[in-house]
Amino acid sequence: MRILWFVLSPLMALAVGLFFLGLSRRFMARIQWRVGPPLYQPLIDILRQFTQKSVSHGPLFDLGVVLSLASSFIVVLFMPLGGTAPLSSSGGLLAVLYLMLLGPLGIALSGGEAANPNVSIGISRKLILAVGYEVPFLMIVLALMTYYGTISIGEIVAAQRESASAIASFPLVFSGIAYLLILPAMLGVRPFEVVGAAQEISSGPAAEYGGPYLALATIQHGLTMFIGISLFVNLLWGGASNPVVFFLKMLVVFAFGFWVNAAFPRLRVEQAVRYLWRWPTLIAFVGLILVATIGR
Amino acid sequence: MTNPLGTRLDATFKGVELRSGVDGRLAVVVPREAIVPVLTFLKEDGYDYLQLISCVDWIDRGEFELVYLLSFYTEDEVGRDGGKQEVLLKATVPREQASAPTATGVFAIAEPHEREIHELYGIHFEGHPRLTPLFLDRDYEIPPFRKDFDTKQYVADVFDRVPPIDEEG
Amino acid sequence: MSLGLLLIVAFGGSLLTYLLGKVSARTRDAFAVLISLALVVMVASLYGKAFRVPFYGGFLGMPLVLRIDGLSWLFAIAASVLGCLSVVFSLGYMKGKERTSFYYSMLLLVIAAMLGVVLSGDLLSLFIFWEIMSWSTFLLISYNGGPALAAGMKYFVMSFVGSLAMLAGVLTLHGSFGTLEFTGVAAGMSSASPGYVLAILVLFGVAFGTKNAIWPFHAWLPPAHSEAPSPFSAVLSGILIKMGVYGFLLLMFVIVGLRTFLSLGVGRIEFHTVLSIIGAITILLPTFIAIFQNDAKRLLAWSTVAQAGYIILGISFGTSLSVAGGMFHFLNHAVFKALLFMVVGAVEYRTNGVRDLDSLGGLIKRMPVTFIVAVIGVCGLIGVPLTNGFVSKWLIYKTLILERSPFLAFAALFGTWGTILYSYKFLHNIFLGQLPQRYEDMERAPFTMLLPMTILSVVVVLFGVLPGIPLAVIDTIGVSFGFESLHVTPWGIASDTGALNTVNMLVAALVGLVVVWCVFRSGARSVSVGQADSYAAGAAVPRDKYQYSVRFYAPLRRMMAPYLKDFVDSFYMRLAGWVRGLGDGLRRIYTGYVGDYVMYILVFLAVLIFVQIAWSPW
Amino acid sequence: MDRNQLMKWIKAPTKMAHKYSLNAVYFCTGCGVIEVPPTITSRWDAERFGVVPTATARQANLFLITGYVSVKTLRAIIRTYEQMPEPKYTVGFGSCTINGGMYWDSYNTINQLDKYIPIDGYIAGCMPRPEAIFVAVTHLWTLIDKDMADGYKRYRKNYAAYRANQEMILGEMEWPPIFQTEVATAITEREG
Amino acid sequence: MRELELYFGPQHLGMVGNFSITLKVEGDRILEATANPGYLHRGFEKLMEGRSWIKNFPMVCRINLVDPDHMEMIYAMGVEKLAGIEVPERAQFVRSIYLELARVSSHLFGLWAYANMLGFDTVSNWAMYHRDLVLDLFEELTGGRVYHIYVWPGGVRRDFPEGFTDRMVSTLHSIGGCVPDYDTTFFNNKLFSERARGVGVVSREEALAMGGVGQVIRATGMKYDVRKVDPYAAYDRVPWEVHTRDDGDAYSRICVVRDEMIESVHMIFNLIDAMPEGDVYNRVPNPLKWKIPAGEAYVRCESSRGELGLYLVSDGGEKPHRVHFRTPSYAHGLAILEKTLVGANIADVGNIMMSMYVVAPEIDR
Repeated sequence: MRILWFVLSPLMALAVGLFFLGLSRRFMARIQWRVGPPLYQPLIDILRQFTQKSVSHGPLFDLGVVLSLASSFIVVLFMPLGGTAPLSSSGGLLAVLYLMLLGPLGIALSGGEAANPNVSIGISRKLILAVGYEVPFLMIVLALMTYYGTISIGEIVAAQRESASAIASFPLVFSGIAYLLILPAMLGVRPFEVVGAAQEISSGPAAEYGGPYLALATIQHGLTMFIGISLFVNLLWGGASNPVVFFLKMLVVFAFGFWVNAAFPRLRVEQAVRYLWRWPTLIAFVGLILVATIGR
Repeated sequence: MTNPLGTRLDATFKGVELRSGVDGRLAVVVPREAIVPVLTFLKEDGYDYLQLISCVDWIDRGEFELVYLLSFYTEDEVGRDGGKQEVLLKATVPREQASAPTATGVFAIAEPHEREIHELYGIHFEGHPRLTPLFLDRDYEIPPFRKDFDTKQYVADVFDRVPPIDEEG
Repeated sequence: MSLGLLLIVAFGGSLLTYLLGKVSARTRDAFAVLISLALVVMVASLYGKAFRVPFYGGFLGMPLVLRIDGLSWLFAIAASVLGCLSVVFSLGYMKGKERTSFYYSMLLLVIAAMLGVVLSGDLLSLFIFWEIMSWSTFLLISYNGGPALAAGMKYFVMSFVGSLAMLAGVLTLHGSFGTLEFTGVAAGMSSASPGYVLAILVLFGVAFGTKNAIWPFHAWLPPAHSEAPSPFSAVLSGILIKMGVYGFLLLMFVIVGLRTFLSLGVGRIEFHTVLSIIGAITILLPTFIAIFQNDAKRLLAWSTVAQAGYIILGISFGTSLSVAGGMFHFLNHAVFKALLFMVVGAVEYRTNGVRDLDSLGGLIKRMPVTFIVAVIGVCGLIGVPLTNGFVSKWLIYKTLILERSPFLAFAALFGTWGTILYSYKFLHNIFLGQLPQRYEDMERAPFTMLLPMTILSVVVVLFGVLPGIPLAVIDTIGVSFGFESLHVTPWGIASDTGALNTVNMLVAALVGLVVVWCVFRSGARSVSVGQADSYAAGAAVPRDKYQYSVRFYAPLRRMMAPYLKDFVDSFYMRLAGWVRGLGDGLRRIYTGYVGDYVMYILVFLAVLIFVQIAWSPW
Repeated sequence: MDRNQLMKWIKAPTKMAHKYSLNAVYFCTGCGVIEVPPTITSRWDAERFGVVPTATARQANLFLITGYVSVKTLRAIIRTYEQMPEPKYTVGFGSCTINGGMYWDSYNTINQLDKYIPIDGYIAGCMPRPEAIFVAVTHLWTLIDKDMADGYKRYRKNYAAYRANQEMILGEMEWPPIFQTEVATAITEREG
Repeated sequence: MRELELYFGPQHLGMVGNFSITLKVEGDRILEATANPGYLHRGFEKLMEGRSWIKNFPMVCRINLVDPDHMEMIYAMGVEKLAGIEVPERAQFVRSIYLELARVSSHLFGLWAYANMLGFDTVSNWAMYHRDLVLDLFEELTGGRVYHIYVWPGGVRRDFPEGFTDRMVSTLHSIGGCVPDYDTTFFNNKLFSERARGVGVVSREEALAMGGVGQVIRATGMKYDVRKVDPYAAYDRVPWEVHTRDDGDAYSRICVVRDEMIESVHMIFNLIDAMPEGDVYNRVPNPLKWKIPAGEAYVRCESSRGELGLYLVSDGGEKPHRVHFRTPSYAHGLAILEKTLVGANIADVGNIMMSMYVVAPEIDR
């Protein structure tokens, strides 16, 4: 069974991630009084990019983007997607926290070799934004781990199945709200779309990517969405007993996290960080204090 | 000319020639050297808005005519009828060794205008901070806005001479 | 293998190196390498042994004792290996510099003194070796003169304060128990009053904390690290300041004892919690100061302060996992920080001493191997999975979370995010981006530099994939302290509340990388282009002017700068008048001749003896 | 999707992907660009057909050269075109790219764009309406289907001639030739 | 210390039009900005010297693609002044309505560009859609979507077609009905105002010293509008207001644009009500052999971005001797923008530039 999930969960993440990408374009189009592209448009784009003959700036340029995508897939292996996680006993949520940063880091290393300041500015923004949302995010995750007394995602899911899901229980409801508030920043959608700001720094880290590189970066973007949302479903919404329910739950969270994309302009990076360090941090902090003092 | 401004200009500067204006403007012709002092005088007199610096190539007379259009910012709804006349300042520059003093010290906006005239007419502005190319990428032997620059000939000489790509070859 | 012989070889080697330098530079170099290698072999042969031998019969009526056990072996092997690598690295780095004989002999002296510190079995010999270590360190820090001298002076002053505190502690202990041997003192401590133990802890804590540069005694470290010669910075940051950690471990778990240590406190404030909080502060503040440094070595120096915070947090939290994590992190930090300092050294060597992060860039094109080892070192520093830093940090986090200290865990985890920021800045500003024209025909780093760096980077990955190797050693030390065993497996930790299995991760990573790589290669082949063919909005790339590295984190800096004043340092600087007066006076003493320095050391020891005799009532 | 389309997808997925994912490089070369925003926004919504603007040339495969090309712009156009990954398609927009149009006698605009870079198709008119852009896109689909949108191959094949023409107008260019001509010929022969 | 030179344009998503700014950057602050125009230079003024007076009409509108109608108007005004041609009263009204429609369309384009700069796709899509509705009106009136060539010396080409006013009013009403939507999503959006307030501040003194016009100085509280100061067409026949803001930042400028758009629509309604019956066209001599007496003229009007001037010299021949346009973006794009960008954040380049509504072809000509 575990071997099966080894193959199944990356595929599911790939499919759902690309579906989310297509859905987000469609979703935006409808708000903007447009028809929008077909849902499978990202697939066409990726196929097209794969067959384009791009340029490479060096071995690291290739390796970084591969590393980024591979690490995203590995993170997926830590997630129970309505079943058991293939890598459930390999470091738990702490390892996930670390592996999640390998994605941007791979892109950063790869983009660094391109010798393009737009890329560097994008990466600097990405890291700053990450410091912004990591403050509340770490508080949320720590509150969860302290509350349930484990660092394993599987056990957190199991514990929620026994009682209520975390977002419906008393001290953790704060963490849930804070997570929803930072979700757009983690997904990188507007108003937090400072990293790939096309009108400011020419799509930032992706500025030198074309062809297969861009395809991989696009897939990685889809997986980032998938991971951000599935973490919420697993940690705070009790996971699911089968992949279908899991997918439906993800869809709801996606809609919630994505509607702001259409309704706000892009912020400057320090404004974004200032926002993230204000309300979401405060709420997450309250949650953490409650968990640390009251406990289970 | 019974214009008070004109009288004062006449009294202050030598060689100032007043002409009947262009639709209500006071046209002042000054020698090349007096451009900056007269502009300074006019700016202190309330003409704080340099609308345009233009240049006309009178090839028959063998000279360029620099034209400074001066106006003033007003919130008055009938600014023109308030009694204040707008000024059109003219100075001539010979076509050979064309140069003129820069007005950037008086009006900041003169900078791009003079750069443009330098590029398109080849008039050198003494003391201009950056007379670098503004619009053009190629070097032209005759500055393109001079009347003796024939664009049709130029196009035939340069662009039309580029051969089409022989797809078979 | 006799411990005495080991020390004689170490100290004698140092002296002989200096003398050989008068004869021939090449012989001296070979001899220095040989000595340091011999030390490694000798220390390695002591693995698993535990015994004590009297070294010198009656120094003021007190026997000087040497001893070895798991703890001292761990530190001794780290010191000797790093020392050896640093000597090898120096071969290239010091080429063409002046006073090289002095440098090598001092470097070996520092190594010998460190070995003496960890091998000494009583507090008096510990103190003597400690002083030799401090003084020779000072001489090496101020080796370059100029700002280095000022940095050395700062180090000296703070070290002096630490030494005084330690001396007071030693004398107090002697007065109370009449012996300075560890076992004897430990026996006495178990029956002492808590207030007395606390006082001793604070006295020694000042000494060890100063050496280890924990907040608020860190002020000497950044200038000292950045001004010292790079190979010595590696030793300094990698192992020398970790002598403070050794001291803490010795004090807490050998002399005071685990149970006493954990129950110590005033009212509800527990001493070890206070120390943990100091550790957490030591993580957070320096990390965010490091982000905004422009000098590569100063950045690493601040990072050293921050990483020392992890170690202190780990060992003072006092659970079996956290102490193991702390000790493991000490080992890891020694490896990757030495590696990173060597990387800077190699860059400095090839660019004629440029280590300003704002003016480098693109060196990956010229120093690819150096870049690869730098990436590995940085990954270890961040704690990327499958490098050694991950395992030690994981141990610390896990125990912090499970012991319900989420705020300390937050500090540790958030510190890691800061680490990512400055690590990437370090990598990017040196190696990535556009290559300046003046470095376009630079050569690779020489072999004597690449070798130590490569060895260290292999260790980083090895300990990351198979953490069981060092953890087995550390576990036995932990057990000897009285902790329960960790259930170490070759690939991590087996536990009910979240296990660690690095081999699983390795397999997943390899499979993932291979699959993604295959997918990637199945796409259209790309064309290799140089750096000049880059997107520049339709224009050609401007040479030398297409690199974003100055004020890399400018938005963050604007937000955080007001809160990141190093107020501890400014506090010390308020004492500047006094310190400078003292420093000026001392500088006049330093004539630059080794003989004089040796004489000063002897004079100091004489003063020590006098003090001992004069205060004999204790 | 009708059966015909499905068969095409099965037979030549690459070609179909190129057809339905035309990402245009965003470069307002001339006044034709005024009709690009309406094309990509609500009224005409080119994203239905996969036509979206991209930020940099690296990510694009369609180059809409929207109108007259001054000498300064030509430099940027060549740079941008050469940075696009192959296969890439160019569409000349408006009469100015065909023969200079209204600016046939201007001293600063080149008259025939296809002397300098290969063009796969032209849209006539001044200003072409958004509908014309769609006609061009559908026409480009046909060309791709028939392998006739081969501008990038022609560029590689005749690179020496193109480069010579470019240097005639621009003088010395700041970047070296992107193809060694022999190499380019060899690649062309190998791939057919 | 390594300098960073960042190119903002021409091939840049943040650049509307073919224009380039070279930024010298330290961190994310701009130390020095150099405008680099000329990508669209066609030498219009030279080309017009080679074409007869009437043939220049198709030419002149192409100088500015977002607002070609004011270009036609200014040229027609110049020719009329030199040749001494009277314009019938009804034609003045028709011209005013036509120009105000053009202003609405141009401002909507500016709104598109500005919202696009901030990544606000939703609003930019709406604005572009509404602009298209206005373009439909133009198409019905003149036959062209973008370039209309409707204003003619001596009047306009043709009168309004049957029922055109009703359709125009209903279209404008439907756009006006969306103003509350724009307000809630855009102008009153807290994040938007955070992004735009205090950015790109141009003080009144700076603006006046560097020849600023239009929204740039109206956003500093200066009530300067050529339609009031030097009225032309039928602007002095109906009541209307000049809208100003006081802060001089990007937010004020874009709000001035919004207010002006609404004012224009009101003005159109007033003009329709006051419009007299009569001819819209006075005959001019045979345009192919038309000689205009020697002389010179400077005329000006208020285009959608500020004061637009034309200096026209005739030597008595069939062709103009010298044509020189004084375009609003010239001062804004070359002088004020360079000054304002110094010290700004690199994230705000497009923001500042499009709040001044710099249109590149106007600068290059």
